[in-house]
Amino acid sequence: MIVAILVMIAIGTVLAAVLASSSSTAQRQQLLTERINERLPQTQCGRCTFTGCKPYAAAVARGEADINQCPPGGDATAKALADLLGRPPKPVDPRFGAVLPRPLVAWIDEPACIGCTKCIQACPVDAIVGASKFMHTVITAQCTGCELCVAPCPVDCIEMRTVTDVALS
Amino acid sequence: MKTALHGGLRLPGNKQRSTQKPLRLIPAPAQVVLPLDQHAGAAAIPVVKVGDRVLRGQLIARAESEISASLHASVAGTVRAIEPRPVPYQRNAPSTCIVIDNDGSDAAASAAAVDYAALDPRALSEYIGNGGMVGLGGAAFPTAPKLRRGQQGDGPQLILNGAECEPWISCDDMLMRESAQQILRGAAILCHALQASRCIVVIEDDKPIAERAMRAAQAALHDERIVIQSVPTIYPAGGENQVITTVTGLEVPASGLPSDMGVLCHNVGTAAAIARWIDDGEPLIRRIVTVTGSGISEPGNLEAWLGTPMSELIAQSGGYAGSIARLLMGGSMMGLALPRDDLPVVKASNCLVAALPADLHLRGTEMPCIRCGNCSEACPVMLLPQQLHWFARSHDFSALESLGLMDCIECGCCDYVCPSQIPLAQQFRDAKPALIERLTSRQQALQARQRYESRDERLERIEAERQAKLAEKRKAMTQNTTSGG
Amino acid sequence: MSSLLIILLGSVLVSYFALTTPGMVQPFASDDVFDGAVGIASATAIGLTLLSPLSWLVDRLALRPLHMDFLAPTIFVMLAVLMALCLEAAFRHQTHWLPMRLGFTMLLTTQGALLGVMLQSRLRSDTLLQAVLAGAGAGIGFAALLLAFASLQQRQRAAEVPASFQLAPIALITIGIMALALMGLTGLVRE
Amino acid sequence: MTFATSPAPHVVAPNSVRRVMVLVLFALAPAIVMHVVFFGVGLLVQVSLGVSVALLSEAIALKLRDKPLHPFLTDGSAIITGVLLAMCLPPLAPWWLVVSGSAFAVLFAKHLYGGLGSNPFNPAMVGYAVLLVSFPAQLTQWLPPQLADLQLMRPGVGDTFYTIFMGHLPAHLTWDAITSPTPLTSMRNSLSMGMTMQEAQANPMFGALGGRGWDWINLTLLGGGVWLLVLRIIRWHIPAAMLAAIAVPAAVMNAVDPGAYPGLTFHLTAGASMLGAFFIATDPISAATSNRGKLIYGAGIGLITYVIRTWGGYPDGVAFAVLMMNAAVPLIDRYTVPRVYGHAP
Repeated sequence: MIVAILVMIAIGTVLAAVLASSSSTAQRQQLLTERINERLPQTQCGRCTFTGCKPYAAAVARGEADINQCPPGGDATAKALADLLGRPPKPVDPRFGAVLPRPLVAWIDEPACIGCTKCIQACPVDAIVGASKFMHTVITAQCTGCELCVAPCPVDCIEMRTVTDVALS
Repeated sequence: MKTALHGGLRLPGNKQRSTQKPLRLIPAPAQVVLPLDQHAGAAAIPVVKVGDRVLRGQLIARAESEISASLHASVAGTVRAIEPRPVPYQRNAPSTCIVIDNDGSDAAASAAAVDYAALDPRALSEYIGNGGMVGLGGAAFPTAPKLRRGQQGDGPQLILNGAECEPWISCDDMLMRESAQQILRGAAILCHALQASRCIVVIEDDKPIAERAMRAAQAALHDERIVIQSVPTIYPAGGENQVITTVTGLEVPASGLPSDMGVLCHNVGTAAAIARWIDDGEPLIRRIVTVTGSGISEPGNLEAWLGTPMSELIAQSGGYAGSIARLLMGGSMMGLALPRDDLPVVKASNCLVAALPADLHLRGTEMPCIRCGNCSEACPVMLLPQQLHWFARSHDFSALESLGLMDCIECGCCDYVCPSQIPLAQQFRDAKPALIERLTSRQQALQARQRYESRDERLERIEAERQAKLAEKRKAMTQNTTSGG
Repeated sequence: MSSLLIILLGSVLVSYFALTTPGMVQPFASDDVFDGAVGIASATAIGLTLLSPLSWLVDRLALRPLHMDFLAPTIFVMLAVLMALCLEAAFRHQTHWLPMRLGFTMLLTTQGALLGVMLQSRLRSDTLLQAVLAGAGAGIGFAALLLAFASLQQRQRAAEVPASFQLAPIALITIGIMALALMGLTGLVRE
Repeated sequence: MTFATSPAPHVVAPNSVRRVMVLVLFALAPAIVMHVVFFGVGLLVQVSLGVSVALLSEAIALKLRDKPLHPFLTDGSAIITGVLLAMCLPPLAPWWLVVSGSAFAVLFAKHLYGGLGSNPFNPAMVGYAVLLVSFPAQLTQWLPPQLADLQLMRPGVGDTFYTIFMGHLPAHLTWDAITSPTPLTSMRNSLSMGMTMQEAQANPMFGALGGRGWDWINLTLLGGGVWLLVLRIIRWHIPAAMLAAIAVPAAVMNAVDPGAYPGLTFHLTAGASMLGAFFIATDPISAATSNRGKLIYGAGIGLITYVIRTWGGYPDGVAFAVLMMNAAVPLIDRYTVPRVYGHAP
């Protein structure tokens, strides 16, 4: 009887030790963040209220953000996250922005540009080139359509257009 | 690794119908319609205005992009309009066309004959491009960019494709019978442009007359570089990659081009057109079109000026006979069913089939796939169409990607043998854009992520440097104060 | 034999439903589900191969000499927990295998415990080698069944299953037919 | 002029699902005749019952699923299910056996999965396995082959109908008097009673190849199968792999201990070897689809069949083996995708 109790206690102790050492939540969260980030559209628009896709992924991994805060990814992304995390799927919350059927890219009305570089600083993926006092332009292929460059422009010369419109102009 | 071509079909060719009568040049029509995007790649840019007078052979639109081809007037006359017109190669979207009214003068703006051997290969291929040359096998890929890519290696092997594997089409057959010398002349020009040491002319074994004519011409020419090779008649052995595999036993890598493995493939018709441009100064403004099908009274091969309405060709062939089930541009396997016959002949129009119901075996009721595997046996690129079909139905794009949907050449062999009469090729054509979009958006997301991360890193580094500098300054200041105080 | 089968198929079903969230159609998540199945299948196969001899050793070297046979099931469950935790730690870097679900470790634990206890009670292994073989056999059997089932389900997505039989009902019927097929093996193993 | 349009290709081979199914039925016909020659008209009754119920179930299922009767009822797939199931049953089996088996096969194994083309399991084998597991006793009541030197009481045509539809024998017959185990069962019983194989084969029901009567049926099926191979309705991979996977272990075990293990000729001509290899395992809907996959699939069926026959609890294992490998098909397909043109191996 006493031996039995001792054996149980011994096993219990070993288990507790293993449990304590294995449940390193930081590492777990880092991996989960990586897997969530893989499923995000990488627009880096910040509409989810975080500064980019990776910070949002980290917040979801920590349980601080919901899975339906990504309008560029649309319902497909929300669903992919739901599948990953084993939660019921839900549509994108319209508070974070409207889901667009077709991707848009930024377009600079080049004659109007004054070369202030504000948009260059705003672009999260370095897709705008130009130097101070010189005209800027958007590298369409690299533009994710995050719209972050539109607001900072002092002369309102940036607008969002469809890829085909940009190609034609 | 040596491989033979997988699968394929032995189809009834129906070619004798159109090879009974000699090749005939038909008169130019009163008006020609020349689409600016009748080749693969970017559309050509017009260099004439409405109202301009043009001569036959005059440049009317220039190739401005890397992959594009220039366009020449096929008749002398006045530019009537530059406007969207229906074209045969696009179903519902008209293309911008240059419309020229023929003044009947036949005034030609022929360039002078060129001594190609005096030109260096790069200049020669540019010059060939100026003639508006595109592949005349049906895909209409511009010749100049293809030559440019071929020049990158050291002296590739040239294959001249005379394997016309699709049913009904016989334009290359007739060309080889009647203009063998011109083809070999073109082969010599291409060999010079590519600095190729060897040129294999591939002819299918159902064209003995053409093969004899070519062998005779080759014997007369004494060009050691040129070899005539006969291959079995199997559809789709005439496809570019397929003909290369049949001849060399090598497979064109999925991620590459034939030129990556030192092989370049051109159509025999292209070679003849190049010879005509170099020797006679006539750019690509006419081509041979097979007009055939049981619904044509006098089938045959016609040489038609580009932009001629197809109805004109039909009329020249004695008109329709019987009630036409389909009018096809191309053969019965990959050809397009045209909704009307007033569309212009373009550089890619190799054949017109006015098919009576008896010529076609149109699909019956579609049944579910029973996975019999006939399709995967017939597939020349070794796909499993039965599995692709299944996963296309469930929109399982990752399965479609790993099964190789993007490698499908849409030859229709799987359709042909399917007991369930499933329109497989059409289904794959439909599924491809969605898969491409998925692949590109994934690629773009990956790039955006890398750019974002590198930017993040850079900003952090700058911030850290700034902080370090600030700290140093502060330190210096405190030191100054202490020492000063 | 049939009780072995029922337990094996039961665990397959539970694992599969744990992988797919019940009540949802998942046209785009096929690879996640299959990768998850590969993760659970391989973890369970490895786990059982190790767990079976381990529990045999504990049984022979500790429990029987000490006359504590009655503790065997409890101890095996604990060993299974231990094993699951170790495996989870070992698999952690195989991100494409391991579905990052909270329930993964728990599932692995239950799986290991259930199958481990079953092996102990059903197949009385006399030697250590037998215990290893029994564990590996059950593990590989489980893995093969789970993977076969997961890919059957993936293929089923394109089928026009009548609405009222979609998802869980057809999955249960499939498991039923698999059980029927495996009934053919009765008589091979004498319990 | 304007014309109708349709996507390419504009020409397809004159082939149809119905043609495939009808040719399979033709290939089965000689074996059915052979079966009737050796075992009486019972099979014809079973086949008619099986086919009618299969068609009826098919019609009901199509109606319930809002599908048109034409072309699905007339595609011949339900007929094949009915025929194959009936061929697996003893000729005098009571009517409700084939009726319930056939209905279960078509309704559960086929239509619940979405009908033609979607069933992962072979419907006939699902029906048969259900019957085998649920009514083992009725499925052992086989008749001896009708051979001159086998003097046994034999039911007439009237007796056959009476037995099948009433579910019991007419008064003048008893099961003990008219039934005889199949060669596989007989061999199994003899061996388990401690006889050597030579002693077991002294029984007049065994001939040079395997069980008499059965050997002829299997050879006829082989002939039908070869005909289908020539017509390219089926491919050689599955039958060859399956028969090899039965023959090789049989030959090896027989070489090791000729007294305890029957040789390959016995195994190949006994039970459902040929029916399984050419008509059941080759059902393309539930079989693996690439050539490599087909070889693995066929070999798996052969091996499992041999294992069940030799060491398992059932005399024949083809049905179970087919179902087990059916379950593995999507997995096999996943890992045997052939190399695509232009991709490195």
